[in-house]
Amino acid sequence: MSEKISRRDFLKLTAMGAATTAVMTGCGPMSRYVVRRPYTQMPEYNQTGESTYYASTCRECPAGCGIIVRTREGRALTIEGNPNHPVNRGRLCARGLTAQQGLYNPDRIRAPRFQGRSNPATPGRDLTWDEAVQVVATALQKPPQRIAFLLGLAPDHLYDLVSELTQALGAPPPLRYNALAALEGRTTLIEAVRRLFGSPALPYFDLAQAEVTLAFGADFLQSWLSPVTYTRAYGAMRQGNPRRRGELIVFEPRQSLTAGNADRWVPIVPGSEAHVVLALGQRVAELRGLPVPEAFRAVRPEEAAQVSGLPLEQLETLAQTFATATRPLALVGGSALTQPNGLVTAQAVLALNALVGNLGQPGGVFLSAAAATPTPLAEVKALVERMQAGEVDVLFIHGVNPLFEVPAALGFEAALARVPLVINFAAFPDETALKSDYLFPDHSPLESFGYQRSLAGSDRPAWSALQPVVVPLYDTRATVDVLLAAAQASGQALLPYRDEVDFIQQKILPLINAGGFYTAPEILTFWSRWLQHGGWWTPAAGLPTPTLERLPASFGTLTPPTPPAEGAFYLLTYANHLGDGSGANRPWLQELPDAMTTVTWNSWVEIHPRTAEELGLKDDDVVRITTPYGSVEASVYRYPAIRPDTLAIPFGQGHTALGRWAEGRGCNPAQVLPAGHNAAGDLAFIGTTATLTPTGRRRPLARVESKEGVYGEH
Amino acid sequence: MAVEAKPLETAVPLPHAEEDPREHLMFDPRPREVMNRMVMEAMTTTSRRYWAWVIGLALVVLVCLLGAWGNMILTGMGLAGIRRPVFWGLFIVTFVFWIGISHAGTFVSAILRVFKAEFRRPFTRAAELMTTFALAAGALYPLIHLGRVWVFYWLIPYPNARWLWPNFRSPLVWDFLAITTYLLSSTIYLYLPLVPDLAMARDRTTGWRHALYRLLALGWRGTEAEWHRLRRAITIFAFAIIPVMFSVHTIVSWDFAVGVVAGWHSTIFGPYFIIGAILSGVAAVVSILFVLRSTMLHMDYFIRKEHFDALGKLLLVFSMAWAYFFFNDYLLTWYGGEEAARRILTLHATGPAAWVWYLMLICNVVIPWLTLWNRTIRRTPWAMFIITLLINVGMYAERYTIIPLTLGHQRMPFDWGVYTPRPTEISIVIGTFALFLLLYLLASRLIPLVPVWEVQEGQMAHTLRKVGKAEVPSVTELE
Amino acid sequence: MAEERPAKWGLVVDLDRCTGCNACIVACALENNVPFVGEDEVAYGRALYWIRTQRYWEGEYPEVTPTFQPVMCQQCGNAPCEPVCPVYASVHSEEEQINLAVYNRCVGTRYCANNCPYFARVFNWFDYELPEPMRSYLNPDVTVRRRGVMEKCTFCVQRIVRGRQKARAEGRELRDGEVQPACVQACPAEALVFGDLSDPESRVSQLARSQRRYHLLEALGTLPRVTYLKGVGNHGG
Amino acid sequence: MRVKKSWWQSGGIRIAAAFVFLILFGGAASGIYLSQIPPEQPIAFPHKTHVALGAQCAYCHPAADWGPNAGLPSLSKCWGCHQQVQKKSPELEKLAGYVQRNEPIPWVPVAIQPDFVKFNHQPHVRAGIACETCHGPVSQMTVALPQPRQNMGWCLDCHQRMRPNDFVRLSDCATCHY
Repeated sequence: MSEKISRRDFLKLTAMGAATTAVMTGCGPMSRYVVRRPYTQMPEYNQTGESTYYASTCRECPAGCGIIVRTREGRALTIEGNPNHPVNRGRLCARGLTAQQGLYNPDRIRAPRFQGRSNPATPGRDLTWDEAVQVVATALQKPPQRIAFLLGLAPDHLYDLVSELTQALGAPPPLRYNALAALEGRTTLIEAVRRLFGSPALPYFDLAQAEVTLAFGADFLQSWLSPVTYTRAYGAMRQGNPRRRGELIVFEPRQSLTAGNADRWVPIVPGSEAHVVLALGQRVAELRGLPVPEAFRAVRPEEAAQVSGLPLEQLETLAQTFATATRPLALVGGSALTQPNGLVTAQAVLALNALVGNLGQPGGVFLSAAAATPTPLAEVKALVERMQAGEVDVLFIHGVNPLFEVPAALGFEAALARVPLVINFAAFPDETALKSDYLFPDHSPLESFGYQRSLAGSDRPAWSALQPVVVPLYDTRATVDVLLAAAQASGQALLPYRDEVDFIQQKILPLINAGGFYTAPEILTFWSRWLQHGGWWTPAAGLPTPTLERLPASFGTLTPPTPPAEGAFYLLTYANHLGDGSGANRPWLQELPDAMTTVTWNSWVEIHPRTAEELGLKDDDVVRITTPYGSVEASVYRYPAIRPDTLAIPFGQGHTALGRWAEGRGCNPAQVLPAGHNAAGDLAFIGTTATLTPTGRRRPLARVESKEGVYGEH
Repeated sequence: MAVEAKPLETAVPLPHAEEDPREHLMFDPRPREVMNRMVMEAMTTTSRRYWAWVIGLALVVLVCLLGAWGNMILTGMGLAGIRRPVFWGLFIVTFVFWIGISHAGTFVSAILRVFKAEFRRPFTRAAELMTTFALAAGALYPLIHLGRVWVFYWLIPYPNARWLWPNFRSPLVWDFLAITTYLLSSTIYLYLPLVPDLAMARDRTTGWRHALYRLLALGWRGTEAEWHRLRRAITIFAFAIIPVMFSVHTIVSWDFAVGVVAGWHSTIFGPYFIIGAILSGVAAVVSILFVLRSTMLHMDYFIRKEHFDALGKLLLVFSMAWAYFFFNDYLLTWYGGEEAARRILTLHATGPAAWVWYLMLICNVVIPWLTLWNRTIRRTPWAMFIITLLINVGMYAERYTIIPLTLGHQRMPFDWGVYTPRPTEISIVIGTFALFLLLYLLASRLIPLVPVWEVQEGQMAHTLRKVGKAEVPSVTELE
Repeated sequence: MAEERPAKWGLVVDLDRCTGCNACIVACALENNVPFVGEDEVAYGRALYWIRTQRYWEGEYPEVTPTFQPVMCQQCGNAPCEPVCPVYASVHSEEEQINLAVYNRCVGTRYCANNCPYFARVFNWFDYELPEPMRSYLNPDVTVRRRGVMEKCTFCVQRIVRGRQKARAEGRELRDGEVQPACVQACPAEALVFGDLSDPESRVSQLARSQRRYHLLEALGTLPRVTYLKGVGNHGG
Repeated sequence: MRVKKSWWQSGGIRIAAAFVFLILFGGAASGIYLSQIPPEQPIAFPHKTHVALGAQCAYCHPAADWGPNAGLPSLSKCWGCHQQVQKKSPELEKLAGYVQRNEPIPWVPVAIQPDFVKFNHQPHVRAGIACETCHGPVSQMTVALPQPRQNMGWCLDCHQRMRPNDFVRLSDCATCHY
């Protein structure tokens, strides 16, 4: 914790004996009385028996929803949405609601630690933070080109600091990787926006006011960009529009939660999205009486119909629906982007929006206020190659678990072993942490300061603030503080910040006069309001309007998907409520039934019932899924809403570390994903084919639904 | 003793035309003292095998019942296989089963007494003992199945510091009251006819037995006035206990029938349960009589083929009555056409656990109907033993069908669930069977199992009279 | 102090908005100290969800679509669970017009659960211990139930009571929307709306008069306080 | 003739029975007694003295005015007065010790309700109920003493007597249990 804070005696509290001590009816003297330890000094904001609420930002996924944490006597109780926050307006998803199970997780790393990684015989030992800072300081003195930082998508303030640090050192800029972003093809989308509209920002789609929406692969109700924002918008689209109930049509090989809620689900061949969009674009332009842009002519409608398996008549109906709609909108993400044609699809969908003229219109497309900075897989691949080649002396890891999230085919594990010094700031003993030399645990998000400024779901310029809601439980320290202390200890005047809070205050200083819904004469007052409101944003909605100067003549080369060989299937993976898998150690997320299958606590492989019947597979039969890159085992779930030539495995399970609730459950599809990438450098796994072998074993899935009641089977 | 001669009525079991009337107990009198000694011998003789059984059963009770139950209290009801939505399982099934069995004593003893069925005489006590012990075993279940048995006393209406009373709208409270009433009255009803026999035993024993019987015999001397009062008391109780008996199983059936559960919500459940209870009770009496006859001294004198024969006929009648009510219940539910209820009927007959349903029908209807019409089978004790055991298996299956198999498939198919009994509850069920047998075994050596005075009274009333050359059985009605 | 009007709390579930994302389940569980039970117990139907989303399928591939319906205690006006409880642990609150689950009175006959046509009730099969320091997040406003006790959705009665006490302390009536159960508060699609049905102007009353309204198992005459609004068209229901 | 005594009339048996009875009875009695004695407190806080000096209850337990728990005073509140009023006493030295170590005082509240009773001070204080009504004559106590028989009937009795017209609400289970 930063010095400034301890001086102010911030949140100096001792928990009053667990309020939930069971005092039983008519029990003897032993259980009758409990010891209570009152505060030594009552904080002025605290009222005994009343909850204290802190505004902060959710870090369970990169969306950056505003939260309000209810605390009582120094304990974080429940997480509620921040009703004023522009991203989520008081609403939250299942992941954000379980944040306190991360804070109070019994498996957290409780102190800085050295692990004998290279030699298993060397016992690990706990360190003091002084030693830890010294280790980091020494590491920072390595040749700058041989230092590498690998960060997650949250928090942004750490990324900003590390960017400044690497710049000051002359080291390569930090990489940011997150499986969620990789699975939804976020860099592809950003790259498409850059190519068409000139700035590398994430688009913001005004779904709430759209009247006919085509979604290509974007599972915006569960994982895409900012699920709470878009779920809220979905509700408004359905019932909040006084003119009509919005219509949603989803193109996906496997029915996601979004497609499940759509009016129409179009199960097209994986990899054929670009063909469909281009063909649709041609017809839409024709129907709207516009000249068909050159780029849309790359494919003939018949060809698109043939490649995608979507009959021409249907294509025509869809084009008519879209072209005649008052407020049409097209979204793209996920399986439509993470494929060789991904960049074409992304550009074509954005251009389709431009075609119907919804750029900057209500129910149309906008650009996010802040630049988004995820790193494409290609750069991670480059890092792996450098590591493999012994060009990296020290690797800093924060907020990402590459051994779990990065496709195993990339060879991260082998490369990691070749890095002499790996320093991991993980809060949990995840797979990567166990293979690191040093663990310098960061605070849990609910104990941290920080900010998120890349808010894909915000309809206005906004920064979202993080603040500690409880005193850190363990001997952990903010990574920013560790880096700043190390930078000072290394003797070079690298960064002009005293500590984390000072750094954040300096970063938000420009916001004082940026037209937010509050302002202040000086930074301390501004700071207190920043913490009070959980961030800063403008009073009125408003985002940059993308401008399309000129469409390129071509969106890129188009490769039609190759049908799987006899006995092979397309393989998909997707993020459900477990997201990138870092939530797998929250027991309530594990206990939460998957929205589509109602399975809990495990992985499954979705197979169309017809296919399963042909293969003689029953529910709960364990099958082995093999791709050229590896194989995994999972129980069969006969899923009625998937293409018969496709298999799907949810992402997020299959941990070999990460504590008692995550370990040894299910399988990790990253083990079977290819390391290939598309033109934007993003992971391209759609089109991967896999074979399926029954193992002869059965492992019943813990499903909440009654198989008999829902599917009529005994 | 006032005796009035009356011609024989057809209601009295007539000796079969071809057989010697002396095969009948009532026409095969022995001197009073001989008979007393026979009963005393039966009661006081214990073999090594007897003690092995007692010790074995006691161990089973200790481990399977008390051990498993204690463990379940400390750990939680989850040790039983019950789950959402099947919140009641084997415990309630066995509860209903025992309460059903407990109808035997009252039926055999009170109803047959009221209707003056003479064949009842030698085994009324055996049946009454069954009633009491089955109730004792059954009454454990409402406790066993409580999630928090340590606060069971909240079910008892008594003024308390919480200002709270039980909810008299709840059938469980009716249950509680009905079962306690029945337990109390059936115990008294067991005890009253026992008094003269206890006095008989008192006069023929020494030591602790003497002390015990002296205490229990309440100073019975056998004066005319005492007999008079005893007879009146027994008659009053015999009449009074019949409605109690009917009420008990009706109320047990209301536990189910008043609910909204599809398949339970049936107005015919009251009589349906009563008939089922009597069927299983009478069947259990036959089973027990067979065991008594083949293990206890002199019992083959008291319990004869004629008794199996008579009870067999009763069983056939009740099996038919049960089938009638079953059909009634089934038809009305099916005809009512409520989707959920119909689905349950289909499921019972075709679901994965349909074998339980067929087992019920085979044991309760097919087997009795195919066998019990036959006199030879009725008069073969071991055959009757097997048939009656099967009838009780069938009745157990009936309760299993009604409870877990119905609960698992209610109105929301998403939440259906299949119940599988788990070791703990099976062990507890076995434990209560052992408890019942243990109590019975102990009681068989503690109290005269045959109501000697009733048999003697009957034998006095039955005589063979010579009419011309033929000997004609006749009976005098005792006042 | 103004004389208080007893409320008639009601919930509206707009199935056209509901996406089936299940955020309500987690919000509810963590507000109400609902324990998690682990894989084997969930598989055996012993999860303690107070609210769960019933997902059925409609149609055949490729026109197949799931239907989502969150089901929680319907807080029946004429509740089948109430008369059968022998100890008044399942009892109607005259004040709030909801069905209470009085944990400390429950003896665990589970009769109420059998008799609930909505399967809204769950049972504590065991004591579900939380490892340290996880107990720290337990909500002190809600009793932690021990083994052998039934529990169910209470419309977050602790929030209702606290809201009322707060309003009373300030000498005013409760405002519409001031009290929200955890599920309503979290619902990202704003499919859940909670409020006082006895106030014809409240948002929940207005929605409950919608033409799309229906009640679950209406024919049983349980008078649920939860109103569902049908999904529109063939889909999204 | 000498009448043979039964086994249950023998002296040994009777004495043994008496012992069993005594042990059970004694156990029950001492259990009841033990559950009624006040627990040991870290500091023998003299409520008597403080009340006599004119301290109001709400000075140290102010939360009763606004919330469910009356609360225990923080160490700084105790020390706020006692660093001025330095009377030598062994109990005050204990307090000074806690202050020096900056360690919370492990008080053992005696007026507690079980976990499933959600008592709220605020409405009671607002209704003008004096603290002594429930907490007993604190002005005559050193450490606070548990008040016996504060059970549900006691709550209901008071609710019925004080607010007969509002008894439906005040006897609603959800008033105290959720």
